[in-house]
Amino acid sequence: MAKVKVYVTLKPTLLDAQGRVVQNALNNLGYEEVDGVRMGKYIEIELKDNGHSVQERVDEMCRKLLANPVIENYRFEVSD
Amino acid sequence: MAKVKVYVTLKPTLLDAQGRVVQNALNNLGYEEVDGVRMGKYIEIELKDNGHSVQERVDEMCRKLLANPVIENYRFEVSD
Amino acid sequence: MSIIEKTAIDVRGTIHDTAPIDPEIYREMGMNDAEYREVVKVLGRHPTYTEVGMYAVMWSEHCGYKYSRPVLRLFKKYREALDGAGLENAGIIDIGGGLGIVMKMESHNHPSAVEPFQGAATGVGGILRDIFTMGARPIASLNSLRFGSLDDPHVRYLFEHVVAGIGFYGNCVGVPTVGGEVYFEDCYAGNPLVNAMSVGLLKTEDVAYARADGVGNPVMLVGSGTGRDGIHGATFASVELGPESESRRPNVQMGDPFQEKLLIEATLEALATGHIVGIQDMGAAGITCSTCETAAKAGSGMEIDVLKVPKREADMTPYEVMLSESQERMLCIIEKGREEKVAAVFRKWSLNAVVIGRVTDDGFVHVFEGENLVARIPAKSLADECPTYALETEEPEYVRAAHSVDLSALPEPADYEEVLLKLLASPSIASKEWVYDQYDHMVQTNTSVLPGSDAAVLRIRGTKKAIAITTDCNGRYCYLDPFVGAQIAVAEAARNLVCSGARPMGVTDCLNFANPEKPQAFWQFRRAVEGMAEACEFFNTPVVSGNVSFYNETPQTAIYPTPVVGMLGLIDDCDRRCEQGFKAEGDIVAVLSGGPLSGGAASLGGSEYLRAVHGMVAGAPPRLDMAAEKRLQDCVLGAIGAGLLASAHDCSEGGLAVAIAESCIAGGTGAEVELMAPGPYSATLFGEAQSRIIVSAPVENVDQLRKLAAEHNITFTAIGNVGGSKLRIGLNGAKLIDSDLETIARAWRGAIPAYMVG
Amino acid sequence: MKFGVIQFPGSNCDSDTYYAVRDVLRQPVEYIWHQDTDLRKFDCILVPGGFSYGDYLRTGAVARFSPVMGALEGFADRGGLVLGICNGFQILCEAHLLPGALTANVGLKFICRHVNLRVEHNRSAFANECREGQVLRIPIAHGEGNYYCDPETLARLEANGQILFRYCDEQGSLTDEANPNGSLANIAGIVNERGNVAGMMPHPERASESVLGSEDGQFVLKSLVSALVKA
Ligand SMILES: Nc1ncnc2c1ncn2[C@@H]1O[C@H](COP(=O)(O)OP(=O)(O)O)[C@@H](O)[C@H]1O
Ligand SMILES: [Mg+2]
Repeated sequence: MAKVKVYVTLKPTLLDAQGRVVQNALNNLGYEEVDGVRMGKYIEIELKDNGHSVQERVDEMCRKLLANPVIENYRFEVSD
Repeated sequence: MAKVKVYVTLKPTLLDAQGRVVQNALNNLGYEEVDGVRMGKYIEIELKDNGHSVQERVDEMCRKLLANPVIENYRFEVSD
Repeated sequence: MSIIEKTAIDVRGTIHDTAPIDPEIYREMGMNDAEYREVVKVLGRHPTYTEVGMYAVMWSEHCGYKYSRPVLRLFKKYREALDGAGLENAGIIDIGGGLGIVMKMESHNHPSAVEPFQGAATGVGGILRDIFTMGARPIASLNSLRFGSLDDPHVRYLFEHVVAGIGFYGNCVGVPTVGGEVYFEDCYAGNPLVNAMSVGLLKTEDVAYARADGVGNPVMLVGSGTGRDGIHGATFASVELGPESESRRPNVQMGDPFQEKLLIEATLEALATGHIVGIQDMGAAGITCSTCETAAKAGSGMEIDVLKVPKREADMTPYEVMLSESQERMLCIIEKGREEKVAAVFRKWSLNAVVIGRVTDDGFVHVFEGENLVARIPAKSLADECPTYALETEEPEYVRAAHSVDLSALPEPADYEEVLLKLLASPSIASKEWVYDQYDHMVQTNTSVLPGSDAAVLRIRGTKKAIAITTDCNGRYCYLDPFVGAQIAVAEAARNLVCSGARPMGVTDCLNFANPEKPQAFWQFRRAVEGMAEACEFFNTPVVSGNVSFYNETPQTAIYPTPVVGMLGLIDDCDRRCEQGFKAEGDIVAVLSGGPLSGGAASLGGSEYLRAVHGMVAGAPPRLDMAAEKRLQDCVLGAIGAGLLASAHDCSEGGLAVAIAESCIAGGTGAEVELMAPGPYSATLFGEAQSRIIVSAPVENVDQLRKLAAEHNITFTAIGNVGGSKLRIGLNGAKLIDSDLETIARAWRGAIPAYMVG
Repeated sequence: MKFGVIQFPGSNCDSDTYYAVRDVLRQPVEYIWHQDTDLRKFDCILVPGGFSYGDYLRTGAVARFSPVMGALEGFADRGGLVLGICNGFQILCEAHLLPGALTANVGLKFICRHVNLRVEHNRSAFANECREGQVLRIPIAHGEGNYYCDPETLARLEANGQILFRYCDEQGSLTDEANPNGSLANIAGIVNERGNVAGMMPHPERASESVLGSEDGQFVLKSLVSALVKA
């Protein structure tokens, strides 16, 4: 059993419209110290052991499905 | 300057329709070891120093805006 | 809460040795002491924990209609159905050629108050299931919404997320959201109304029934897994919202429109195999409701095993399984031996399809957990024999006080143009583009009149016909006089359809009221139903389905009585549909009316003008003369049918001036009109007298129009011409309004977006 | 001449597209189930709009792995005509049959309304029935139609004439106000280098009959027929 946390974020070159809206909303609520917000996805995956290297398999899943390399970056952490 | 990472997840008892679709897709792609997927949000926030306690302020932001306490849990990490 | 059932069970037999249920527990579930005693009497013993839960939810107002049923008998079809074959999920309206329309409206008010996005989304999902469970393909959705003032940030949050939730669900399932209404009034601030309506099309010979016929037939559960969602949702809907709402709230139901889309396609395909004997969707009270109702309707019985139910969560008790309101599930009764064929269809669409039990003939619903019998209840007692109550009514004092206000003594405004702009920018009147642009209103490629006109029109593919649909209710009128207000809701809905060229055919309703246990609220309810029933009979638009939502109040305030009418109309020739926008330069503008052009000062009662300019909710609602209204509608239908009109628009909130402005904006053209009428100018321009329709027509049709009007004993008043880039309105020779089209369009279009930026 | 319309779980413009081909173009057309892999009998394949797999992860992300998509790649390699509409466009981008990606509308809201499109040129199989610079009134209905690609890709699209349609105002000017979703360079539709695979966010099938308020979509749909006739 492994638990993996995957973080998918928009590439910095892309306008993060949602992040901007959230930042505005926070500023308007009085949180003037908020200077930047980026929105991303957080995916928790549970994996059964099946002999494969978790690192390799998850990296593949990210490249193939979980992130779109044209617009997104990803990273992940594995714990047991 | 502080950097905060916020993780927002759906409460565990609630139906996570997105997670289910992603898990099915991964299983169908041959990643049979995938045993559970939960989708959440990942938010990066940059904060200017303004004397407030970062912990308290961010906790407030989460409760007020970033997470919907009716259906979501949140946690966050602060780094400099 | 996890309670171990302590019952002694004979494997196939009965339940005995049950201990009394702690009153705390059943009261918490919303059941009173007398009802508990009734349960004990019916069962001849104390109920198990699972059983008391099943009774509590089925005998709640939400499922059992224990307060409303006696009053709903005023609706003719309802009464006939109750005394006859029973109520089906949604009534069918025959549109000829072997085709029928089913439609229904339902509230999701309390869920939307606590979680607006999912509350509204699951409201849409629920009402769609009511439609396709009858074998009809959903072809349109509408929604009728009420919020507090947009000045309040929490109201903006609710509005934003309700609309987003409706769009999320409706857009994904691929059913166009073609119409609806939104009003903003302070009384809805803490208790918004979210009423979702769905319309389906079927071949009348293909209608499916919610009946568990045929002893031995397998009972199949299809669709999503069962979780702990919404346990006691029906109970939650049957109490007032209050400070404890947060903690009493059941687990929020999460909508999965993708699953629903698959369920629609799979269900319709499975029904087409001819092997489904009966089918019922699962809404409130989930498996409890669908098992006992299908068994009760067929006079059969049913046994099921909760262990066979596919679950999303571990360790669920029978109680939880029976009461779960997990979404996107259906119960099917299958011809014995054909279960594999039917299951294959659902599997093709990647859906669960599991046999969980079978039809029996003993009139009981037996619920097993493996070998253990955990509930044994006469199906009819659960489904049909909810105790009903005749509640007290008392006319509230505010009614008389409001009616006695002298509206002819009000000061006139200094600048009528300013008032017009103010009314156009009043959120209840302003353009709802901000809302319906977020809804896919074109998918299925049948929408022939898009949102923005009096009613949406959808062509019926493969025929020359089209249907028109609208929802209407002015809650303020109903507050001032629920009887007249409800009649106006029916009349206005019919008028909206007629303006589109459609003959009104039938009604579905959603009756939103406050706490019925308060005599004043129940008076409002009773009077509104009386008014609606009478009007529906008069206009020959029977109520074919509907829904009651009580307890719409907070400690601060009760909502206005809001009996929303959803109405269907039929257009024989889709090419003869009509819209509200002026069409051509030079066309004549006229008002067809059942009475005089202006209703005088009295027609300011309950008006938007009175609220927006004088800050008052007072007077009596405008008078409605149903006979005159009917003549007007017949006249306009005749005119549209004969191809005489270029446009037709119902005159409602904001009165003549607003209606003319809307026809200008929709047509992208100005107009110049000159009115002649006695009484205060404000009343002529902004009064909301009923039975008036603004039309435009080519000049050469005027004589014929006049003749037609005379034949119907209807007043025809030519008031001006279409053209130019300004709206000019004169009254008794005084030039009162002279605005650029652009200015009025900006006021009207920009109002809601201005609130919703950022 | 045979058209095919792919059905993914969650497609919801499949029948609209099917009817447009059958009733407006009056051409033979069949549905293609997402599990099918034999596309030999088709000349043109339409990837319709909707919400394949709910679009829950990213629009088009899951659908691109359906068995039919492998076959579609082969079909495109053999030179078959493919048009992706709305979700179909998103799927073709995810499958790398078209460059770039479609991200959330700048306003973050779903938008359903008629927009104006400028036909960039009429040399493609998807616009040969149009005039160059013609303005078409066709509806959009999407939450994620904001076209993005990197600067090199954009330069290549421009240089090769791969941009088919751009959002414009009624006069054909490419203004910001006329750009409903923030798309790069007002891009509403593109074609691959070879010229046989295209995608567009607006829905021509929703503007193919006067009863629906516009017939301009016919220019696009009829172009497919003309291209096949010529081929
Ligand atoms: N919640 C909504 N959803 C979809 N369409 C809506 C909604 N609210 C209003 N509309 C549309 O906006 C137009 C104007 O609504 P309304 O002012 O209530 O019209 P009317 O007074 O003619 O009944 C109608 O076409 C209506 O269907
Ligand atoms: Mg109205």
